[in-house]
Parts: sequence; structure tokens; C-alpha cells
Amino acid sequence: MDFTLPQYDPFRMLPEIFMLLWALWVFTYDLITKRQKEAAVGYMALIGPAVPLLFIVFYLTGLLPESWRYGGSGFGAMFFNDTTAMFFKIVFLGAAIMAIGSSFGITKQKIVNHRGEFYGLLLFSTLGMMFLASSNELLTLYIGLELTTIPLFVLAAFFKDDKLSVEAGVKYFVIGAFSSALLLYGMSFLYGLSGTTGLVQMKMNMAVVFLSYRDIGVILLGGIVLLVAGVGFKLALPPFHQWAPDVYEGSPTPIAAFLSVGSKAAGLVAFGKIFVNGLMAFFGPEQAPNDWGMLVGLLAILAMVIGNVVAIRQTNIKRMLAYSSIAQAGYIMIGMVVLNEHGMASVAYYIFAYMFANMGAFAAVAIFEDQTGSCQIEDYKGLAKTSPVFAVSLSLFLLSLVGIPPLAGFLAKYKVFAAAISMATVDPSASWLYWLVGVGVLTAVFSLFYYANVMRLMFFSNEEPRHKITYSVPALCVLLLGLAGIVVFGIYAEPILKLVRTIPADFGLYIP
Amino acid sequence: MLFYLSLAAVLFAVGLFGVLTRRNTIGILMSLELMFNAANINFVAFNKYVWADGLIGQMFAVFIVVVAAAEAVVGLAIVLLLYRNWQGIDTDHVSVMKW
Amino acid sequence: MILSSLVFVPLLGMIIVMCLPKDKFNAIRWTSLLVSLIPMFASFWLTWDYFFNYSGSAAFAYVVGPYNWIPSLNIQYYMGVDGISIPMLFLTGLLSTLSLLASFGINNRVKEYFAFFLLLEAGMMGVFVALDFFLFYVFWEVMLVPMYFLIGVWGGPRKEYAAIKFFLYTLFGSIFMLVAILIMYFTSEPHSLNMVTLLDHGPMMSHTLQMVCFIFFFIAFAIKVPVWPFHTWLPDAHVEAPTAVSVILAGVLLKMGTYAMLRINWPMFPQALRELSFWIAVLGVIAIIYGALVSMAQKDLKKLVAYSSVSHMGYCMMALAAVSSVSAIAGCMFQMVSHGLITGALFVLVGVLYDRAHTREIAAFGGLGAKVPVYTGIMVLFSMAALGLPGMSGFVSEFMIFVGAFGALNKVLVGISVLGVVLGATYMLRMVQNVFLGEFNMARWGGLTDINLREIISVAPLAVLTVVIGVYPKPLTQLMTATLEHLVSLMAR
Amino acid sequence: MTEFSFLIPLLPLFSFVMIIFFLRWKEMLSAVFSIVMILAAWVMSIIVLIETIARHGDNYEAFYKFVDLPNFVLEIGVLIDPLTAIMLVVVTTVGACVEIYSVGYMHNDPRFSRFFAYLSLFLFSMLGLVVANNFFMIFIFWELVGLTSYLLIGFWFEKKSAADACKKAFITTRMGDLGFLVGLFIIGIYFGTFNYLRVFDIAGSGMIPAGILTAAAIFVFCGAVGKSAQWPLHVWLPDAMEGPTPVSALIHAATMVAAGVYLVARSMPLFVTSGDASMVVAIIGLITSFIAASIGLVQNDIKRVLAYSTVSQLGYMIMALGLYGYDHFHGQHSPGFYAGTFHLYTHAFFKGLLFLGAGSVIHAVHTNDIQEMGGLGRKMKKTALTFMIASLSIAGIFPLSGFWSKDEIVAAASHHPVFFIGTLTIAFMTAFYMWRLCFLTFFGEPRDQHRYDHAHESPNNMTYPLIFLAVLSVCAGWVGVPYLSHGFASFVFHDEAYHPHPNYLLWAVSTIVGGGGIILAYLMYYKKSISADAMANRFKRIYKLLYNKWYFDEIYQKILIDPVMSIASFMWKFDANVIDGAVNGTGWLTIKWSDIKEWFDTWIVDGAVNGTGWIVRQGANILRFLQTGSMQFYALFIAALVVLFGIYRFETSMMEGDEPIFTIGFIIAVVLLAVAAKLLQGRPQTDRQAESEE
Repeated sequence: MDFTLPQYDPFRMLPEIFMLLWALWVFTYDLITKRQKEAAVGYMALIGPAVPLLFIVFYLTGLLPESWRYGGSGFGAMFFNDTTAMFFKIVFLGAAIMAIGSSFGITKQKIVNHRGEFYGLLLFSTLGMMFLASSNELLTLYIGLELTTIPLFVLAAFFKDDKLSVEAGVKYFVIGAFSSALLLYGMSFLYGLSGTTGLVQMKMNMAVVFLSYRDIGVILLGGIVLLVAGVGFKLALPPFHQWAPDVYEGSPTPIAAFLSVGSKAAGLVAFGKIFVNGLMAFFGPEQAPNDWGMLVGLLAILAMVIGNVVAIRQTNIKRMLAYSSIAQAGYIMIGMVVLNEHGMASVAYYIFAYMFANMGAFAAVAIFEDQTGSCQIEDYKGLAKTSPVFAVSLSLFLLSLVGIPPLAGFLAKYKVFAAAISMATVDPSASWLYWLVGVGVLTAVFSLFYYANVMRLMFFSNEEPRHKITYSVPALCVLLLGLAGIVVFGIYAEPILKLVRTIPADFGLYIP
Repeated sequence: MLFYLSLAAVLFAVGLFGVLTRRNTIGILMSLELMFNAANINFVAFNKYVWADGLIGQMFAVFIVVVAAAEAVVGLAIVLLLYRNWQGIDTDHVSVMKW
Repeated sequence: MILSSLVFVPLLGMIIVMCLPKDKFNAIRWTSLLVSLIPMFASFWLTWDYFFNYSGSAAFAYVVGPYNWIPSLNIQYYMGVDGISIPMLFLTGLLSTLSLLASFGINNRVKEYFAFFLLLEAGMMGVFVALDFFLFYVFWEVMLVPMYFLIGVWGGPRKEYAAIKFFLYTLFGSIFMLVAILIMYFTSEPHSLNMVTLLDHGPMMSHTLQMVCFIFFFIAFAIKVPVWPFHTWLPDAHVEAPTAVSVILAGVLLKMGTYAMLRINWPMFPQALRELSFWIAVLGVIAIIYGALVSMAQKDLKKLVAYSSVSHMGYCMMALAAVSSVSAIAGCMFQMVSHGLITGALFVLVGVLYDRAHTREIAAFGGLGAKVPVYTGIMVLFSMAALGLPGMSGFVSEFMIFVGAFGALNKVLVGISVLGVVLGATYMLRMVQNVFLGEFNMARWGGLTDINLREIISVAPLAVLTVVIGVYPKPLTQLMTATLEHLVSLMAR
Repeated sequence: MTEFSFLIPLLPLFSFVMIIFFLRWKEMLSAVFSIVMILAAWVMSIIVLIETIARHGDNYEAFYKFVDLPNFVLEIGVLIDPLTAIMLVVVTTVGACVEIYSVGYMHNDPRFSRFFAYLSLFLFSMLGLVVANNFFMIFIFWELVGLTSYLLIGFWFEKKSAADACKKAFITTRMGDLGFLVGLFIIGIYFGTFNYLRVFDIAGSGMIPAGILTAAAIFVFCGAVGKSAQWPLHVWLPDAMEGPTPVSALIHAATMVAAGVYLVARSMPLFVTSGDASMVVAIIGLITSFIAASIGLVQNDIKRVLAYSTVSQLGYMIMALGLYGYDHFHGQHSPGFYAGTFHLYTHAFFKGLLFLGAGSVIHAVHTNDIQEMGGLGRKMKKTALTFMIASLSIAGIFPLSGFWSKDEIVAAASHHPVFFIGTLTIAFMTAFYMWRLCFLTFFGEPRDQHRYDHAHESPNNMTYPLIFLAVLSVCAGWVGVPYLSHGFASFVFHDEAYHPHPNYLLWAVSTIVGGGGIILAYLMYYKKSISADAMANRFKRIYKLLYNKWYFDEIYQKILIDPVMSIASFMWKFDANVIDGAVNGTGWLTIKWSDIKEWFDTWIVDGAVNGTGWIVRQGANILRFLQTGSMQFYALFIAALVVLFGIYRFETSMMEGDEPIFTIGFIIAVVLLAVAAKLLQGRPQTDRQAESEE
């Protein structure tokens, strides 16, 4: 048996390598400064995602010399830097930056002794996501996924003496490990059927195998269902969503934010890679029972309905945002089941816009929690009077989540629905997508109800509010970053849209 | 091969059952390991009997073992926290947050 | 260029107002008033210039763009006006300024109020000039947010309910519009969101999809109008909103629905329109009669005016259903303008009374005519205008609508709708009688003061315009004849 | 001067604007200004009339386009023909008299200036209505007349009855306008124009189907029914007496109510194309005339008697016009058109005089009730004398003006037996109730000494108009005597000039009938040789019916107003509850749904979890100590759903059979488990407690 070392392309992995080293450096920095530096660790940690982010942005804008050969495949095609990878890395790194920025409050007050670990684990988790984004086959994908999740288990339970936090950690851990077991079991079926873990290869093999041996369908079916469950956990897609509200509520707010954006984006990448890429052949009603499209569509409907409906009755803003993020996952999945030149592009733009809005909203929640210790929606009453900037920016984030133009959230929803309709108008067999769109638009209206509730409390009350918000610099920066994101990319979205336009091609959905 | 696949399925089912019914968190952890191992067996069996021209399945299994170990470490640490906070490791404790 | 300024000057003004210190009330008020004067005079100038230079043809004038805004989605920045948007711009410019003037009494959170108001104005202007679907939708939605806050923060006792109801209702409608826009986009070849090309090409989709799109658009716009049975947000919103916002709601927002029908819904789906026009007329007639009857039963002055809006917009719907008749469509335009003027003024006047009496209950008043003669005179003038008295704009529009609809629609239906004229007289006169005539309660209302100069200034232009249009409507017809003929020819495809 | 005839309506408008905006604070100046303006209009009207006569009645027309859309033109313009010219003179004459009279009548009123402003506005509307050259414009002024009558009737709005009356007047006439409006639509649609002359050309050309013509004519007539207070819309006019008396005079004599008759006369070319429509007009006129006259017999309010008299006389005119249309349609000659318009012209003067006289009386005694008057003739000689001249005139006594016009109406009805008898009966009743009024007011002993003592003759500016009008009441009719070859009939006519011939038999009959009425009144109320009370008792039912005005108000209240109001409040309730309820219901449902989800979480979810434990305990004793927490339920949920999807997918595609039995079975099993577990929920806890106790 030949055993040759695959090609070794360190350039492809430069940002990841930097992240790894920097994460370790953050650990050590905290140690060597004897855990005395309050904010310095945080600023230090910010460099971790910021440098790779700039690197990738420079590469994409052509500012990086061609000789750096960042894009393309490496490590025996196991590691692949295409637009998808780079775009999602931007999302992950952006989410990490915003999460770190909004963590300054809790690192100052609550986790006095473990700042380095906190930031380091966050960076490790981001690193996992970056690997995930670049992975081109199941093994890397799995490793990336685990590298993402395991630090998050720890982070969720980071308030060691806070029962809620520990409970969140336990729940997240058990359900996470459980779902990754399901995922693995499903993957083993895929491997068994196709004999490969390479996703592109699998796409071809599967079709061939399936044509010759129809009776393997049961295994395939089991594999698909298990994989949907495994990745659905990451996405908090109903019915695999129940951990999300509990975990969001219990864990530190920046971590909840990071979970809701980073982890979700990671799940999206994984989902896209496994299904859109690897299992593309099994899509569409005529592929039943192995069709994953309708199944995911059904889950999307469930997500939109359950998320938006249950959110209405929440009294804790973090739980509310958790349900809202469940619903948002539903909207994203609409784009996921559109296998044409619009589908994955809309998913990518959606998660990008969602990152700013949701991270911003959580950042606002974190600011509020740092100052008052409360996450109850009731306590936001009358805030517009004392803290107009806070109230306006939180409102804008929420409005972006509803999808009110000209904020980025609107364009995101627009793109998702547009994708579904573009397919439905062309392909008669895809007319079920109209139903997805129908449920989507209707639940979007429902969603206004609970988002507006927060605005109502902040603005409409004429009572004197109990709290007044003061901002730390990093937290304010995160707020402004989020605001800038939803406003700028709502109005001037062209560069991002241009970028995401090539993403469907990465999944082999069309040839540019 | 069918034997191995069945073994894996049984293992998986036992693990699943354990996860669902154990009150002891450590027990759950162990059941999770069973489920991971079911996947391992599958990978290796497929590699051996169906796709013999490569080692991907076995490699995969190795990685799973590693990751499972890491997961177990983190899991045990969290269980420790559970114990610290409640002086017990029953899953009953962790149902404060609901609806 | 000037069209962009209509939108961006208020936006700029909003930013300026936000930068002003919070407690400088007068600075904020006067700044926003001065800012709003710019789009107002711009819209006046536009009307003037359009009348003399462009009104002969149906082509869009003062076109801005199309510039590529988001090229990967074929979204353009494209603005232009024609004979149906010019009167609406005029109305918007005028009413915005007057409502700002009428808002000087706001003492609570002044800065936010005026900032939201200017944002609202920008959105309204944008709707009437946008020629790109996406742009149109953006402006359409942008208005909702300030409106939500304006009702919710500065409204009456049930403001929160009214605000969320308004928001939900209109969002519900516009989300249908979004779907329809997307369907239009993907069925057109090449994919386009440009209203002008879509208008020229006509629908390029199957009959079913045409019906679906038509109904979706119709629901979106009908909620705004509001057409019975989508009208229930209106009384709540109107009643709870502060005076100036009610003026804007009645004067401009409701018109957006009919304007959009005339701009988008009607000419783009002529076939579906013809199949459904009878039912649209039925809805219109129901709204006329129903709105009038419900008005009659009202005890609250503002609610009465609010329901009268339902009735009056019913005339518009009936006119719009008479697709083949230029005079009916022109009557609809007239009705839009005159309802904006009249109901706007009525809301201002109700607000004036409420500011002094702190109640709007009709039964609480009586015989005010002797105590506040000037106020009474103005109120009676507008009541008469509202009930369609000749010499006022309302009459011209109703007459044109009826004559046009009578020729184009089912005669029995129109005959029933004519009853609305009597019912309209009944509820308006009942109101006048109970508030201004009869015995005067000296003990309770002895301290009532008459309308002051600022308030007179804020309704005087409306009164003048109501009478001028009523006496000499010809310029207004000339303004839009060419456009309307073009539209009718499009609808006849 | 005819070219400037458009100024005639504008002069009063000018005075209205001036008074409202500038002169309001100078009372006398306002009055003088408006009087000067109406006098100027009067002079102009007379010149226009002379010029029209000089032109031998040729039309003069001028207009501008008000709305100019393709296929849709609305005009504003002036049409001067003999009918217009006569009406202008009538309106301005009566208007001028009323305004001069009002200076005295309204002095000391707090809204003195405004009264003149309203009067001016009213005259503007009426004059505009008269000069209009098309149906659209006449409708505009028609409505404006309605508005100003609203303002004038409700002038003393502090009185509730006045406020009610003005509303009633406006709304009732608007009901008629509704029909008029529909008539206009028909004209607009089928004739394509509103211009009188063109409409009449088209109507006469035979291009329009007869049904349409009939419909158009009847709907147009609806307007006249409302404004001229014809049955069944006559109810507003008597109530309108709540306004100041000069207003009543103006409204009843020359303007608002005359507008209806004027409209019918003006549209006569339309009516003559439809015999049916004309017959309807005639019948309505007769019914109105009869009902009103009969009610007038027993009323005690001086102004109400006059009001019913007006309604009755208007019915007379309408009937004459209708009969003319009918006869003309059937190719017969008839004096109806001439009679109707002529009576409109003479009636304006003597009815104006009657009202002003009544006003003078009321001014003196401060009551409207004739039962409280009596003997006033001794104190108010001028008033009494002029009033009696007018009464003679309305009773149709030779040679006063009423005689000549009324006689022509009788002549017009003479070919139709029913109408002939009707007209005579009505003439008799008219004479009777007018003289009943005279006798009760001016003769006999004062029945209320206190009021009598304070009574006095009115000032000169009130009596001069009386005298002026009295002269006209006597002489105005002479322009129409049959002996003249170029009299009224040869000037105002339709189709071809009509030359009346003296018909002595009819003259005799009508004089006898009129005289009979007067004599009966004389016997009953002056001589008292026939007891009025006895008569009332004898015909008690009829008396009550008449006294209560045939119960029209009550009937309308019951069958129209009450139902509409209850529908309105029902609609409001409907709106508030049902439609809104549906919307709120959706919101409510959403929240309930959320609640159900909560409930589901509480009961089913926990139940399933517990149930699993329970099943396990029951099934296999080994696992009895296992009790899942909610975290594990999440895992269970995932697992269950995975299985569910798997089964379903597998079943629907790979197995035969249409129904997903296994899936359903699976779901049912889970639900049953959940329910069972919930039912047995207490068990495990007690078990555990029991264990620990042991």
C-alpha cells in the first residue's frame, strides 16, 4: 500500500495557525501577568480574530500578494479555501470579535481568575469553526465541529458557582455529545455507502451506488435522518432546538451570543457541505424517501412557527432571543433547500446580516446585564429616556431581525424568499417552496409582536426608568459595529452580494 | 458484515437507552461513549468489508476515539461542577430552567 | 435631483434634530419646521413646473437614475413623477409642514417626536417618487417604524394597542406585497424590478400567478387604504395617535394604498383586474355604506372622523373599480386629494378642541357655536366639505366618481353607494348639531377659548385649497389627464 | 347688460365675503352693504329682463369649462332665457324686501351681521341656481341652497328645535338630492353632457330610449320633491319654521322651495318626452297639495299654517307642470306650463307678503299661536290690511294676482276630472284656512289680553316692504291677464307660445269656490254661527289625523330613522366585536398557542419523560429507579423524532399501502404513553417516598 504524505501548504492555513498560536499566547499572557491585567487580556484576545479577519479581507479585496497563495486546496484536498470558506470565516471571526468585545464587562466583574481561559477557549472554538469552513471531507468536518463545540461546553458552564450556568453547561454538553454521536453514526452510514469521506467524491459515488443497489435506501435514509438530527442540533433547528433556550439563558451572555451566531453559522456550513454538496443527488420530491429537501423544509416551517410563537411569551430577553434565533434558523433553511444559483448565496448573506443584528442585540443585553444583573424584559421599561443610544440601537437590531428595510435583515429575508421563489417559478416540482415562503412571511409578521414588545417597553412608558446605562468603550464599539453592519450592509450591500454570488458555485450548484 | 453492523446498532441502541434513562450523569457519559463506539465499529466494518482499498474508515475511527476522549474530559469536568453546586450528580438537579 | 432632495432633506433634518440638545424645545421645533419647508416648497415648485412643462404627456418627469444600487439583485435607484404622483407629493409636502406646525404643542420628548416625524416624511415622499419596486418597498416599510413610535409614545390611552395593531396590520399587508414583487421579478424576462419596464411589458406569467400577484398586491394596498374588512386598525390608530399624526395618517398614509393600486396593481395586472373589478366595487360600496353607518353610531368625535375616512376611501375604491372610466379614476385622484385636505383639517380641529376640553365625547358638548364662533365656522366649513357640499373639493370628486362609476359599473351597486351621500350628511350634521348647536353648558365650558392664530394658520391653507379645488378644479385635472389616459389604456390591455 | 348677468349671483356673494371677513363688527354697515348689493342685483335683473323681452326671448348662453377630461366635461355658465329672467326678478325682488324687512325684525340680535351674511349667501346660491346653464351647475347651487337653508333655519341654534329642524331640512332635502344625483348620472352617461340645451336637443331627437328618458325625468324630479317639499318629503318644511320669520319668507316665497318648481319647469323639454314621468309629477303634485291643504285646516301655529299653504301651492304648480308634460306628450295643448310658472311668479309675492306679515304679527305679540291672538287688526292696521290683501290673492279672488294664475291651473286641470275636482277642493280649503287665519288673528276679541296690550304696529322699515309686496300681490298678476296679447304667456312658454282665452265659466266656478271658503271661515270664526269645536268633535278622527299631520313624522321615525340608527349601532358593535374580534382573535390564538406550547411542555413533555420511566419500571423491574430529568427528555425528543421521520419516510415509500399506519401508530403510542404517565404521575414519587421511609 502506497502511503505518501500529502502536499503540505502552510499558506492555506495561515490564519488558523495564527489563531492557534494566539490562543495559546492568550492563555500564557494571562498567566505570566499573574492574572492582574483586567482589560489587556481582552484587547490581546481581540487581536486573535482581528488579524485573520484582516488577512482574509485583504485576500478577498486583492490587497494580498498573489504569491501568498491563500486560496485553493491544500493538504491533499482535505483543506480547501474557496469563497464559502473565506466568507464564513469572516462571519465566524466577526462574531468572535463582537463576542469578545461584549465580554469585557463579565471578565471585569465575574470571571476574575480565568480571563485567559475564557478568551482562549473562545478563540479555540473560533478556530474549530474556521477548520470546519475549510473542510472538504467528513473527517475534517467532524474534527472542526468538535473543536468548535468542546470549548463551548466549557464556556457555557464558565460561571462555576452559578447553578444556572452549570446547568446550561451540563445540558449543552449532554445534548451536544448525544447529537454528535448521532452525527457520527450517520456519517458512518454515508461512508459505508460511498466508500469515501471526500464530499465531492461522495456526491458522485452516491449517485452511482444508489442507481445500482436500490435496496440500500434504508441505510441511506437512516444516515440522512441521523445527519439532519446531528447538524440540526448545531442549528437549533426544531425539533432539535430544546437545549437552546436553556443554554442561552444560563451561559454568559457573550457566549450565548456566540452560540447563536457562530455555532449556528458553523452548523450551516456543515449542513451545506454534507447535504447540498455531498447528498445533492437526494433532493426533490421525486427522490423520496431519501429526499432531504422536503424534510428540511418541514423542519424550517417548524422552526419558524415554534420559534416565533413561543418567543411571544418569554419574559427573559435571552430566552426570547434564543427562540428568535430558532426562528431565524428556519428562515435560513429556506435558502438552504433552494438548489440553484440563489440558494446558498442567500443563506450566506442571511447569516452575515444576522451576525450583526444578533450579536448587536446580545451585546446590548450583555451591557444591560452587566449593569443591572437582570435579563428580564420588564426591566427595560422606559430606557429610551435615560439611555437613548442604547434603546435606539437595540431597537434597530430587533427591527433588523424582523426584516424592516433598509436594514440588512430585510435584504437577507428578501434574498431568502427571492431564492425560494426563483426556484418555484421555474420548476413546477418545487412549488412546495411557495408554502415555505408563505409560512415564512406570515411568521415574520408574528415575530414583530415580541420584538416590538421590547421596543414598546423601552419607548412607550412614561415612567421614570430605574436604570441608566453607561457604556464601556469596547461594548459601545460592539454596539456601533453592529449598527454599522446592519445599516451599511442594508443600504450598500453590493460588495457582500457580489461575494456571495459565487458561493453556490462552490457547492456545485451552478457553473459560473 | 451484517454481524458487525448489527452489533453496532445494538451498541447504539443500548447507548441511546442509557442516555435517555440514566439519572447518573456519569452513566450518561458512559452511554455516550457506547454510541460513539457504535459509530466506530461501523466505520471499521465498512472499511474492512466494503471499501477495503483504503484506510479512511479506520482513520476516522481513530480520530473519533481521540475526540471522544477529549469530550469525556470536558464532560467529567462539568460533572464535577455539577457535584460542586449540588453535592450530587443526578440529572434531576439540572431542570431549573425550563419552558 | 429634486426628487432625491425630497427624500433626503427630511432625513438630513432628522439627523440635525437628533444632534440638537434635548431640552431646547423651540430650537428643535423651528429647525424641523424649517427643514420641512424645503420639501414643501420643492413639491410646490414641482407641481408648478410639471403643470406647465410636462403635464401634456404621460411620461415620467424629473427622472433620477436609474442608477444601479444593488446590481447583483437588479435593484436600481430610480425615481420619477407623473400626473398621479405630483398631487400626492403636493399633499405630502403641505400636510407634513402643517402637521409639524400643529405639533408645537407637544411637550413630551420633543426631540424624538420631531426626529421621527421627519423620518416619516422622508418615507412618505419616497413612496410617491420611487419607480423601482425595491425602493418603493423600502420607503413603504420605512414609514412604519416612525409611525409605530409616534402613535405608541405620544398617543392616547390605548396607544400601545393601537400602535402594535397598526404595525402588525400593515406589515402583514406589505409582506404579501414582498412575495408578489418577488414573483413579478422572477417571472419577468429579463428579471427586473423596474416599474416602468414592468408596466410596459405587462405581466409575463400564468393566469393563476397573475391572480395571486394581484390579490397579494391588493391585500397589501387594501390594508393601507383601508378597504373593508381590513379597516379595523384605522379607528384605533387614528383615535389614539396624536393630532398631527392622525393628520398624516388620514392625509397621506391612506392615499398610499390607492396611489399604489393605481401605480402598480391596476396597470400591471389588467386581466386579473377586469375579472375582479366587480368585487372590488362591492368592497368599495360596502365601505361607503358601512363606514357611514358606523360613523353615525360614534360617540367619540375623533372616531367619527376616523370612520368617515373609511367611508370616503370607499369612494376611491369604487372609483378604482371603474377601470374603464377616466372620469372615475380622476375622481379617485380628486377624492384622494380632497380627503387628505378635509380629513386632515378635521383631525387638526378635533385636536384643537381636545387640547382645550380634554374630552372628545360628542355628548359632552353642545352649543359651542356661541362660545367659539371662529372655531365653529371653520369646523362647519370642513364638515360641509366632508359631506360633499358643492363648492368644495369633496363634491367635485364624488360627482366625478359617481358619474364615472355609474357608466362603468353595475348601476344598482352605484345606486346603493349614492346613499352614502345622505348618510354622510347625516353623521356630519349630527356631529355639528350636537357639538355646536343646541344649548350651551356655561358651567362646564365657560372657560373655553377660541382657536388661536397658530392653529388657524395650520388649517387655513387646507380650507383655501378645499375651496379652490371645489371652485376651479380644472388645473388639477389638466395636471393628470395625460397620465390617467395612459393608465386607462394600460388597464385596457 | 345681459353679458354681465353672471354678476347677479356674484353681488350677494361679494357681500357675504365682505361681511364675514371685514364688516362683521359694524352691524348697520353689514346690513346696508348687503341691501345695496341685492338692490344692485335687482336693478340688473330688471335690466336683463327688459333686454330679454327686447330680444324676444332669445337665449343667451356663456360658460367656461370647469372640469375638462376626455369624454367628461363639466361647465359653469349662464343661460338667460325668459324663464331665467323672470325668476331673477322674482328672487331679487323678494330678496330685497326680506333684507330690508330684516333690518327691523332682527335688530338687537347678537348675530345680526351674520344673519345678513347668510341671507346674502342664500341669495347667491339661489341666483346661481337660476342662471345655471347645465344640470351639474344647478346641482351645485341646489346643494348650496340646502346648506344655506341649513344655516338660516338653524340660525337660532341655541333652541334645540331649531337645531333639529335645520338638520331635518338638510337631510330630508338631501334624500331628494340623491335621486337628483342619480338622474344626473343617467343624463351624464346617456346624454354625454349636462348642458341644458344639448340635453334637451338630444332628448327631443328620439335617440334615447323611452325608458331612460322616463328614468332620467323621474330621478330629476326627485330633486324637486325634496327641495319643493313635495309628498313624501314634505315633512321638513313646517319644521323649518323654527328659523327667523324673514328666512321663512325667503325660503317659502321665492327661493328654496321655488327651486324645485323651477327645476321642473326648466327641464320641461325632458318631461315632455315621457308621459309617464309627467303623470307621476302631476299625481305627486296633487297628493301633496291635498295633504298639505288638509293639514293646514286645523293648525294653530300661524307660520305652520302658512307653511302648509306653501306646500299646497307648490303641489299646485307641480301638478300643473306635470299635466302640461302629460298633455304635451299626448299632443294636446295645455296651459299647464304657463300656469305653473305664472303661479310661481305671483305666489312669490303674496306668499312673501303673508310671511312678512306673519312676522310682523309675531314681532308684535311674541307668539306663533293664533289661539292667543285676535283683534290685532285694530292695533296693526297696515299689517292687517296687507295680510288680508295677500289672503284674498291666495284665495283667488278677482282681480288680484292669485286669481289669474290659479285660474290657469284650474283650466289646465279641467281636462282631467280627478285633477279638476282636486284643484277645486284644494282651492276651497285654501281660501278657508287662509281666512280662518285672518279672522282668528285680526278680528274678534283678543283672547290673550296681556299680549294684546303689548302689541303695536311694526316700524316703517318693516311695513314698507309689506306695502310694496301688497301692491305687487294685487298688480303682478295683471301681466298675465288673457286680454293681453303680449302677456306672460307669450313670454314664458315651452315649445310654442300659448295664448290664454278668457274662460268665464271657469272664472265663475273658481271665484265661487274661493268665496265659499271665505264665507265658511267667516261663519265659523267671525260670526261663530257654526261651532268649530263642534265640527272638530264631530269628525274627531279626521281632526286628529289632520292635527297630527297625517302622522308622517311618526311613521318616518319608525320606519326610517329608527332602523337606520339601529343598523348603525349594530354595525358599530359588529365592527368592534366581530371584525376586530377576528383580528384580535388571531392574536389571541397566537398567544393561546404559545400557552398550549407551554402546556404541552408542562404536561406532555414531562409526562412523556415520566411515562418513559413508568413504562420502564413496569416493563422491566431493573430500571425502576431511573427517573429522567428534562435534559434527557431533550435527547429523547431528538431520538423520537429521528425514529418518527425514519419510520414515516420508510413507510411511505418502501412499503406497500397508502396509509402511514406505523407512523400513526408510533405517534399514538407516544401520546398514550404521555397521557398514561401523566395520570400515574403521583405514583413514582410515592414509591420513592415509600422506599425512603422503609
